[in-house]
Amino acid sequence: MYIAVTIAILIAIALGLVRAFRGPTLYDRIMAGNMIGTLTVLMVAVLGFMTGRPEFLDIALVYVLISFVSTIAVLRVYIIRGTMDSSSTGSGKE
Amino acid sequence: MSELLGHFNYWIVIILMMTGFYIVIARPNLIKKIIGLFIFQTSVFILFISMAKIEGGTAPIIEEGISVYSNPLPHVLILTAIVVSLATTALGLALVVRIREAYGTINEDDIHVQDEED
Amino acid sequence: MMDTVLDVLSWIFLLGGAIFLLVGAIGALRFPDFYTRLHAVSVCDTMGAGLVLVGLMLQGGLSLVTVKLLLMFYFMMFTGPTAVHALAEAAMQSKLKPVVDEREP
Amino acid sequence: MSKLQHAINLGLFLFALWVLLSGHYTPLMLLFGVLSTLFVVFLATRADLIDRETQPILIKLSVLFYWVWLGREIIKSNIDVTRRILSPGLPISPTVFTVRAGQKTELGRVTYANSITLVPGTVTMDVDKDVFTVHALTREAAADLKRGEMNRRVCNVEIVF
Amino acid sequence: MEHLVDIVLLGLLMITGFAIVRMRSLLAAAMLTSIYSLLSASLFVVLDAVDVALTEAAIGAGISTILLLATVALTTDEEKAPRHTPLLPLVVVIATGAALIYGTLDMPHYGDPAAPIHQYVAPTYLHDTPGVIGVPNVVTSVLASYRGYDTLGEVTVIFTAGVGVMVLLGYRLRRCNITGPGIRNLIVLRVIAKLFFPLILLFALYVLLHGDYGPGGGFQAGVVFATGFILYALAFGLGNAQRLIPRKLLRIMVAVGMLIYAAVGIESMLLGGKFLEYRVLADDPVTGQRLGIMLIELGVGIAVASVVLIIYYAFVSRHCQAPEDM
Repeated sequence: MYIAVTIAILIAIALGLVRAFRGPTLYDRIMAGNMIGTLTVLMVAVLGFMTGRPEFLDIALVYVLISFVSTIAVLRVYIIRGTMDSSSTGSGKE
Repeated sequence: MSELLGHFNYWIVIILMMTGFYIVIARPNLIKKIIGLFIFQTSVFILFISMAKIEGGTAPIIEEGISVYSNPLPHVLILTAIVVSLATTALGLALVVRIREAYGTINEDDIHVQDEED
Repeated sequence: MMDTVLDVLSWIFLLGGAIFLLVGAIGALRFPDFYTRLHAVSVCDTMGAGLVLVGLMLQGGLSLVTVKLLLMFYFMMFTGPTAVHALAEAAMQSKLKPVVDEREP
Repeated sequence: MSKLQHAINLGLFLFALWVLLSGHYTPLMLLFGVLSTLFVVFLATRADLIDRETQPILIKLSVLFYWVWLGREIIKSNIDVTRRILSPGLPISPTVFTVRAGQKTELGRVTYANSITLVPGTVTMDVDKDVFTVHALTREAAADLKRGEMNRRVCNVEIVF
Repeated sequence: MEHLVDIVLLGLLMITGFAIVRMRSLLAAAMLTSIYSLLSASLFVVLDAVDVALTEAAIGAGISTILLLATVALTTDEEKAPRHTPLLPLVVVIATGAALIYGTLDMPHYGDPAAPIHQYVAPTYLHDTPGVIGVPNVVTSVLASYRGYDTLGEVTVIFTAGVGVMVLLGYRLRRCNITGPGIRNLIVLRVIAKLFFPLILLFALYVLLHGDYGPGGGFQAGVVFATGFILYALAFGLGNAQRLIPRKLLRIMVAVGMLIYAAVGIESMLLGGKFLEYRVLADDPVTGQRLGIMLIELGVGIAVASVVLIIYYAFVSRHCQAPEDM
């Protein structure tokens, strides 16, 4: 049963990857990265239960904190200069 | 079939490694080269960790009632290697920043042209 | 008896969570522009993650494992919206125009 | 409450967290817990972070009621958004509008802004003092938010902070 | 069933790798690199390397991406097309790949317990660790005790790289007003950062001190600790962060971390053992081992946290310094 959830998460990650490839704006890619981060956290938690050693939840906890900080950092550190690539200043519509 | 699955991990690792290698040798952009190196490094990490895995084993943290553990030695090597990779990547990127300031470009082809002019 | 009930309940939660995660990912693909896609990500972050974590908590029972899952849940409910808000704000500041429905209601 | 009181509260909270995370209750580990807590509280004091907002004790009863209400809203709008994602015609009508937040404190406003974002179907795009710019997936979600029930409820719990 | 997850994750990694090759925008490539790193971190969990997964997630998906983006922001985003045809590189890559794949055919199968790698030192480590070292996490015992020399070397490399970045990029922050798009209004971030800053630091200390029992240790804790400060710097500005932890202090702390490590080694020599032979540190050899491991993990944690922060400061303060070159 855990495997069903894991497969669902893997499919969701694959869909997120498609979004990250297609963009079209930088923000879409950051958003996809953030979503894949959440999915990874859940997958690690489920995998811990699947292998029968759920005490490894520490890893998932670290992922939650790191993926949050890195999303914020990506937005702040890069966009500080205001140098957006031309594709991201468009309407964002495909 | 088991022959195929038995080496599947290693083959994918080699494909990843070659992807990184290709970026390093074919792309003139220095940041792209560093990304290529990053991919290469990560594939080496995966190679080592794949070798450490034992069928039916679990993480090498001793616990009552578990007898098969994966090999801890590659884990140790790779754990430190990851932190070292961060440090070296940072150094490489710092060099890229300085090259950009000195040459005004981070394209290797352009840098060669400028060097020849001097 | 009690165990079976809890087990079944936790499977329902886990599968429900998995479905919502998938729906969120599909939404992130189908929606027409960046801002609408954020709503799909919200589905993943709230319902998907929440249900999966509750399902795992039921499996964990009364133990430190459940406490850690609860902590993860708590963290996610704070970090998720903050990250989404930051994304929306940064996109808006860089003049990324949202697609707005112009039809009269 | 004085600053000292806040620091003590933060310390107690952090130590409780340590105990819950740790799972090893030897005297040595508990001693490490105390030392770590003291170190973190020291750093937080140095960072000038000790005030009411650092207090993670939002466990007062009325706040709990708010969370239950918010949870119900989240579930309702999740089901709504899910239906829209899965229906072939993609029946959405994105709108951007502003709402006024009635909260007095920063913490209250942030709670309101994050609650809006947490409910799928509405995302806070900008917080400018007490005017929030909100992006809604549908007109219905926008109308729902404009009715102001969430605003009122956050105002009510704000007094307890 | 773990095989299935393993295969799917590897497949996703491969697709991401190819996508990175094709991406012309460096920003997009950097974001994909972060996703690539997250995927490989979850692969490490599947392959039972929990300590490695913790490190990879903290470093690959976090700090590395931030640094890459900071560099892109300092240089340029668009990648020019290569001047040469990629034919020769392609031939070289395919030939190398084919040779390597031919080489794998002689390798033992994936997961084979009879593989030579599992026959020599690893069983000894696994068997002896509980009795001789007294910690359940074998990775920690090998890292800090059996292979203490190696780790000292690694810490030296990190130290050197930190010094190198400092020398290359300088370390003086020039104040400047940040303009342009971005998250301008920081209230939401500030309130959340106030709540999370102490939590992340406490969590880092927890990871440091529980490295004996579960995944964790000095390297991971150092990175998580630095992440806490990075969050602070993001929410309250680099200037405030540098008032909280000044550069001068960081420079001293890197050295202190290294010195703690080396001093433990020398102390054990003074007490009649060999370099880094912890069992002489206390009356009881097992207590000595645990004491030694704890101390060097502390040293590693301090050194890594300071180096990561130095690198972050160096890259981000460079941002403010040169507004005219864009």
